[in-house]
Amino acid sequence: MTALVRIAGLVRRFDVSKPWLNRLIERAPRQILTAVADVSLEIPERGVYALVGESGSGKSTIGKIAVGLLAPSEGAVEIGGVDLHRERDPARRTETRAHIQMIFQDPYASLNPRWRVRDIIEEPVRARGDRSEGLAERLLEQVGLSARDADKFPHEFSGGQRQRICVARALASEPRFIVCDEPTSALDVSVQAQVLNLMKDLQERLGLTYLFISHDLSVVRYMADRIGVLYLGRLVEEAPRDALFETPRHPYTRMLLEAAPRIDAFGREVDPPKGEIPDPINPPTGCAYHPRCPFADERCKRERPAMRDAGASRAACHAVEEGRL
Amino acid sequence: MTETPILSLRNLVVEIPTRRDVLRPVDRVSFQIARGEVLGVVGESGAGKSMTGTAVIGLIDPPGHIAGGRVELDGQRIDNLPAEKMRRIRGKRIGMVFQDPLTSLNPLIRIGDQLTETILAHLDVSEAEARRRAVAALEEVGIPAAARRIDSYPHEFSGGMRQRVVIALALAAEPDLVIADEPTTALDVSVQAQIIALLKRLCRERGTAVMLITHDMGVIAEAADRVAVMYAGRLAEIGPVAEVIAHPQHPYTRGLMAATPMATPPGERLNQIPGAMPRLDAIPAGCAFHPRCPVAEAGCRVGDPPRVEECGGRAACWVVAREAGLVRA
Amino acid sequence: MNAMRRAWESDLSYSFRHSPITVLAAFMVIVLFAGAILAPLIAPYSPFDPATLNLMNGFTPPMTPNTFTGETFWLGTDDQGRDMFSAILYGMRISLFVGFAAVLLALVLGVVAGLVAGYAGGWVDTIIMRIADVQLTFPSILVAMLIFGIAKGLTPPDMRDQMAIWVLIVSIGLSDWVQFARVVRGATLVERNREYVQAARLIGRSRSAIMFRHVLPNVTSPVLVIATIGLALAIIAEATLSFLGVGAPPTQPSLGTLIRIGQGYLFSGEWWILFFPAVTLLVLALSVNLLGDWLREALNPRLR
Amino acid sequence: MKRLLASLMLGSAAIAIAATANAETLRWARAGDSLTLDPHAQNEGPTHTLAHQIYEPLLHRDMAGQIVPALATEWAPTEDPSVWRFKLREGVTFHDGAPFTASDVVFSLNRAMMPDSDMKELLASVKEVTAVDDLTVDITTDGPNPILPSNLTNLFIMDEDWSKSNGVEKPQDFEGGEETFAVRNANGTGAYMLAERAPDSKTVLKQNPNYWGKGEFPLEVTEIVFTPVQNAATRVAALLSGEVDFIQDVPVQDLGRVEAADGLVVRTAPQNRTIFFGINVGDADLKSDNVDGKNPFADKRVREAMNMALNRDAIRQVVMRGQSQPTGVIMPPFVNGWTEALDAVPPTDVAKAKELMAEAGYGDGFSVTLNCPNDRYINDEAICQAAVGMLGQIGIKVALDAKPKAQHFPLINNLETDFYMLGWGVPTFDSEYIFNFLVHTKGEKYGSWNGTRYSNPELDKMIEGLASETDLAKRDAMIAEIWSTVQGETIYLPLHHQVLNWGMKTAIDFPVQPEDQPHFKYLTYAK
Amino acid sequence: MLAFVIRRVFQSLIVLLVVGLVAFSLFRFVGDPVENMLGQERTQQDIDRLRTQLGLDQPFPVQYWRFLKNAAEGNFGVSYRQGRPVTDLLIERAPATLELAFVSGVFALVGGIALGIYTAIRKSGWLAQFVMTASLIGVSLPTFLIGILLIWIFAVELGWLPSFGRGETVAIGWWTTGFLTASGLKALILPSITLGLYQMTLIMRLVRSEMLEVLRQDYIRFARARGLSERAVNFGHALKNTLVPVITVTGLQLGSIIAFAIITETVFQWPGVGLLFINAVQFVDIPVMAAYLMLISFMFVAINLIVDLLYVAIDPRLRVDRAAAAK
Repeated sequence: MTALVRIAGLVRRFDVSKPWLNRLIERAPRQILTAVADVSLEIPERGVYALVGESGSGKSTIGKIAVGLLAPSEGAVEIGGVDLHRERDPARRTETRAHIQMIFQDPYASLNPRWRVRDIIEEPVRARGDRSEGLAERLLEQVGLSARDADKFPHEFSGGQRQRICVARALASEPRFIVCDEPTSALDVSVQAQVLNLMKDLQERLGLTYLFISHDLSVVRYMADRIGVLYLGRLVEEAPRDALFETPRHPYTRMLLEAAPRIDAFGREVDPPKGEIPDPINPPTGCAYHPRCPFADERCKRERPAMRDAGASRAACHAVEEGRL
Repeated sequence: MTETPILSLRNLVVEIPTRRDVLRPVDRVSFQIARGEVLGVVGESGAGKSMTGTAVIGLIDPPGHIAGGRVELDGQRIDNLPAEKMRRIRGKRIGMVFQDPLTSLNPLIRIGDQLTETILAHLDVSEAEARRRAVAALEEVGIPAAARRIDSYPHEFSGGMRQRVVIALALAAEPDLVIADEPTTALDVSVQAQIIALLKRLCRERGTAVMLITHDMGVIAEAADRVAVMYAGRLAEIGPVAEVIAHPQHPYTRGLMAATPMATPPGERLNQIPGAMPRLDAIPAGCAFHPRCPVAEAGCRVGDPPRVEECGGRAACWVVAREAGLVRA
Repeated sequence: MNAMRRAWESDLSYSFRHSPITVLAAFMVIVLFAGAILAPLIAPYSPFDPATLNLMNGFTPPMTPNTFTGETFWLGTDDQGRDMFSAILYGMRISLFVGFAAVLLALVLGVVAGLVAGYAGGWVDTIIMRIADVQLTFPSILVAMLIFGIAKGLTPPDMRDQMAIWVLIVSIGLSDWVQFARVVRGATLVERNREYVQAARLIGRSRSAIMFRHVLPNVTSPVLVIATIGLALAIIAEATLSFLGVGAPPTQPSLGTLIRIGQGYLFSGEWWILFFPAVTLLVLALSVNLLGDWLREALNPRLR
Repeated sequence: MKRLLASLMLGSAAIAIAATANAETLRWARAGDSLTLDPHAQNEGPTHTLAHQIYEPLLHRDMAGQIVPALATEWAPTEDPSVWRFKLREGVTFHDGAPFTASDVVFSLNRAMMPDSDMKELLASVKEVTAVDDLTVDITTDGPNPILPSNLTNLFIMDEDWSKSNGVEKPQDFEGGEETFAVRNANGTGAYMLAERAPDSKTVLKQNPNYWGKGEFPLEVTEIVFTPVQNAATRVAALLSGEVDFIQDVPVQDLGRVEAADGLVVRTAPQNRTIFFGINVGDADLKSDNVDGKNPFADKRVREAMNMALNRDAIRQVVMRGQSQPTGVIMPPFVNGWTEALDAVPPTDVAKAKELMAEAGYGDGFSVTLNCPNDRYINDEAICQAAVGMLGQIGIKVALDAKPKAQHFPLINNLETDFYMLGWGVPTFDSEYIFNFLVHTKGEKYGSWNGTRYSNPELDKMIEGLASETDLAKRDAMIAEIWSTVQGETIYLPLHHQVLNWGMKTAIDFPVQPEDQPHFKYLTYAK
Repeated sequence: MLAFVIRRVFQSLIVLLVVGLVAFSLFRFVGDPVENMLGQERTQQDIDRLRTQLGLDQPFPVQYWRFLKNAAEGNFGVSYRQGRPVTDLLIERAPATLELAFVSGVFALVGGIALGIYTAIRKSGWLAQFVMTASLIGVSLPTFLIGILLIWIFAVELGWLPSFGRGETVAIGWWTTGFLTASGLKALILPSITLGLYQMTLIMRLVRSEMLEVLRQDYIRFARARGLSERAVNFGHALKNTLVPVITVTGLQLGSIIAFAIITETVFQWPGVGLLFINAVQFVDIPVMAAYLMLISFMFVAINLIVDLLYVAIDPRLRVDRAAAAK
């Protein structure tokens, strides 16, 4: 299988410094928030790659860079061999852009409330100047809505239905690659199931490639083939689905799996994880997870671990490498 | 055997009159919470779980109001108390924790002042004593260096720490009952685990009962003793948490469990319940769930389903009742 | 038919129908607007044509025959023998024209500035908002006096009467754009981070397409509210400027000019010269303000 | 609400009277303040009014407008007709106690002739001022000047020593923005002494205990509080509410109200000022009209038609509320040269005017702009508006451009208007003053306010001759001849003589002075 | 904090510079001062002499530069009309306007906030509804008409209050005050109401809507849930949060009070800078007009600076050391 999406050495920094005058007077240094640090991954054609992590882990930033909404500070994202940020040929850019779509978290904010559903769905096609008759109706039926809904406004739909419309819009330009940024986290369980099933069906039927971003391990487990775990902008572990859930390598992955509530663990008394996510502007030295890690030693404080193969997985952890874990 | 439950709802009805008709976000809900018990109230958005909690503490925004039934706290009816008496119960006997720790605290007031004002509002102590207790309360919820941090403003805390402060505030006057309305929804997984653990520990130590409102079955499974499932303002099913989750009776609970990815083995399709929760102005007649129910019968469309007690104490469903031989079809 | 039923049943229509004072205000606005627009058809006299005036009709009290000419006027006449009723209709025409045009100018300027500032951000935003700050330093009255000064210096004397109206429009419009710009900028800042805008960016829509096709329709509610209240403000500003003598010329009096003329007769017993234009102005501004107030409440999603 | 107000109104008059203050203090208000206390820095009415209370000229116009002795007791030309001799009053002292002598007069008149003085034009003919003795002064003019005394009525005498010790030997350079001691302080011989002064807001004068005129004048007012109140309605309100006792300019429409108010009275008298329209008769083409290549005003028939179209009586009746004297000449009745025949009001005849217009080839009319002040004369803008309507009836479409005097007058001076309103007062009470400014061809020394572009060299020669004509009879004949030409040519459209309206407490007995100059030393209270 | 102040001061200076340019350059178009200053008997030499004297014959940039330089030294030249240094005039007139603005401001602020709180707390009470509707009349009547009506009722018809001027004033150094005499205080009433009424209605409506907004916030619900009394909730919690946004707008409003004093001072013959300005406009007294505009801008900018600092003092969130991070 060839990789459709290739992310290599991706870094994204945000300057969150105070204005220069404050820095001048208060002698405060520049403050740089590194949202994404040296992330590399590949998504094969027709694959579903999931990124999981808590808030501030940089997963959404990677998604936005992948679709071209944000520029990378370093590194590159290639989709079908084209890097949107470096490609000079406008025709290839336009073509590549048409192959990329995104589904957002909030089904209420992602549809323009003043537009009719037809216009929303057909916009990607019309914007390119292509004809779009009947497209909205066809897509609406494909995502399980009625063709008559094309003339309604978004506020006439429930959250689940809106997310279906978002899916329909994403499909309008016949994309190959869709970034799904927490597509169901705003939905109720019963509706979430509908949308997840739909997305999975479409992925299989249309041969789509997904980058699936979520904080919910159970959703990721349902959707993904391969999962990357992010902590403070870095990939700490990457593994095929079953390997990750059955034999998690990195202590952070273990903690996540342990802390997540379980439906069968009635009255379980867990020892809650220690600490909270550190300030991403001043991340800890060495392994960023070391202050919370029960296995951390001096080396972890000093030296940042690199990604290494560990069984079917890859993990960035000295303890795993040293076999302490 | 029957000790007076700390909280008892009987046929509680909340109505919101609108210009078109009267909405019923809570419709004839009855349940009890024993002293020290954790009752999980679960349901999807619009199920009426938050409104039930708000009704108990008497803070429904007008024009909404309790239109029927009664709320009893430790055997004493409280839904009809005058405003001032109800105020004294809030905070003192019933505490409340809201979903978003960011917006629950007044951003312009030091957390110490928010704590002491709460203590002074309910306990007859000096200001110095109130402050001492405030520090103790912060220490108890695990705020490091509480004596120093007490003069900080809310924005100087992280989300998890803020929710700890909120819990300290809710428990400041040692209430008998805490209503926790989605206390961890806005938090990360690791912090959620901390907060749930904290809440459980504190309430157990004080014998405080908890009404834990959430949409997360996992949280319920781990934290609650009993669980009440709500749908469209009505109680669908109630029972010990292990039984309800492992052997749901009501078709809605069953569907819900089957739709939860956590409960579905990898690679299997999620079960889906067709449609969505009805809006308050369009609740179907008969059993509110019948249009989405896979086992609905003609009768479900007509009459209100039997009450939980009439169906063997678990689910409010015609089919369940019939199968159990409690009613005839 | 269906659309009409839907409109009738909409929240807006409902809150309108159930606020008697708003209905009354709307009724007054319609009556006054109609009076102004149809002035040439309704008005019994043509007050802007001095050749038709008979000075001897001056100061005729309402409904009382003039002592010299024996003519009777509903609302009396002013110092030039102008029929007050006709003068008010025509004056309102000018006031409303100035008001609408000024608001339109402020709206176009402010909305564009606000959209650009909010959407572009960065130094463009800084410059536009600094200009807005400078503008705020000059209250509308000072701005108007300044613009009047320039206009007087730049236009030939015989053009000044025709210019006066446009100068009023420009000066009121210029001093009111900041309101629109601020609100639209604020709304744009919210909207531009919404995911539908990101979705539009994703498919490569241009900045202007996103600003005007996507963002603009979503900031119309606050703009509508400000425009309504701005109309009332513009009408009052016109009156104030005319009172200070830098407004509509006395040969083509607006409501404000009529009041300026009338206030000279406050103590002299010719109360109708002040009273009727003042009441008309009050009712007009009040009705528009009431509508604006209602719109603000009705369109505010947080208040629903 | 209405009933409430009605009952309030009933009660109000009584309260107003109850609020009356100490009768010896006169609270006086008018629209504008004095511009400076330096008596030679500004030649302007309100400035002189205040100065007249503090300073005195050699001779002045009393409340009837008659020239009466002030600091001079006698004056007459000497054998040399170019020298006038003035006998000064004995025993007069300045407010600071210094005695008044001839040297003060010499000093003051010389001061008034300095370049920075605004009064120098009035003394343009003066060659020399000499002190003959302590109480006698000779003024030598550049050739005989029969009307010299009338030029001296506003020339105030300052104390030489006071001026020198305070460094105000020269008049304030007003235009240059100089601030001198004399601007805010005053030391005159007048009946009132300056006690307090805040420009544009409040000035307090106290009676001079050592005034020479004690016994000669009533001097019943012991203190004067002067407040400029610009807004007419506020000014009237202040009078009605009893906050002031005397206002100098009652708007004509409020005369009735003031008159009707208990305890208030309006006193009225014709003013030495005539209001008229000027028209551009001289240019070949007008800028502001719609006629190409021609000047319709150059046609006398058009001017006559316009003169006939103006209904002066209607303006008097309605706009001026009867408070004007319609006229056919641009000269107030006080002026030497005035006759009843000249003053006769031209008949209003729209039909005939239309005929004349048709004859002149303007049967379909034409359009033109009328420039008008809106803050200078009584109801100036309303008069212009009325005229616009009247001229409209004979087909002349007039666009009215009304603006403050500060922007109106330059249009006339710079010949930027073809049709304008102007009012002219004649402080010398002589026709020559009118001819010099309004009739003579516009040039360096003459005709500076002649905006009509009218130029008649013969007439100019006659006007220039008036200054040195000592034979008064012959001079009067010349004046009459010039008037007949002016009237015949209809270069001005006269409207009316203004009428002064002073509003005051009924208890105040005070006639109206034709130059609008109240001298409060004459004021008496009814017992 | 210091950086914040420096930045605001710097921005204020730019604003003042621009205002200076506008003020100075625009007024050159209004009439010709020379024409107004010379009487009816003047010659061409007089005109030329005066033009040179006033520097009006110099090119525009030179005049502006000179103006700026002088303005920086507090020297705005000499009034064409009064022949006195403009600075003296302004200093002499400023107390009247500032006292009027102060009383109006207090009236607007106290009245506006009190009524705003009342109408927000008693949202559906009839009195609150009445006040809300009545307040619309306040914003629908032009200021000059209010002033005239007040004079008519309270001065002319009732004779209770003076119709113009400041009454007796007492000089304390160069400052003259009307606060120390009965007539001075009486004279303040009508103009203050006239000037403050509009601002009061605006502030009231603003306070009301902000308060209603705040009362909907979670922390208010949480405060209620903790059993705090209504009083503590409304005044201890809601009011403080309401005032934060109100302060900004109020600052702008109070700034414009000084400017809107023009109308009130005209109607009431109040001897302040507004009246000075109107007189200056009529006489095309450029130095006074330019100085007035600079003064207004300066006060406006100063008030806003104070408001910004106040804002920081009230809202601890703005005192954070770190700039708000991007999530």
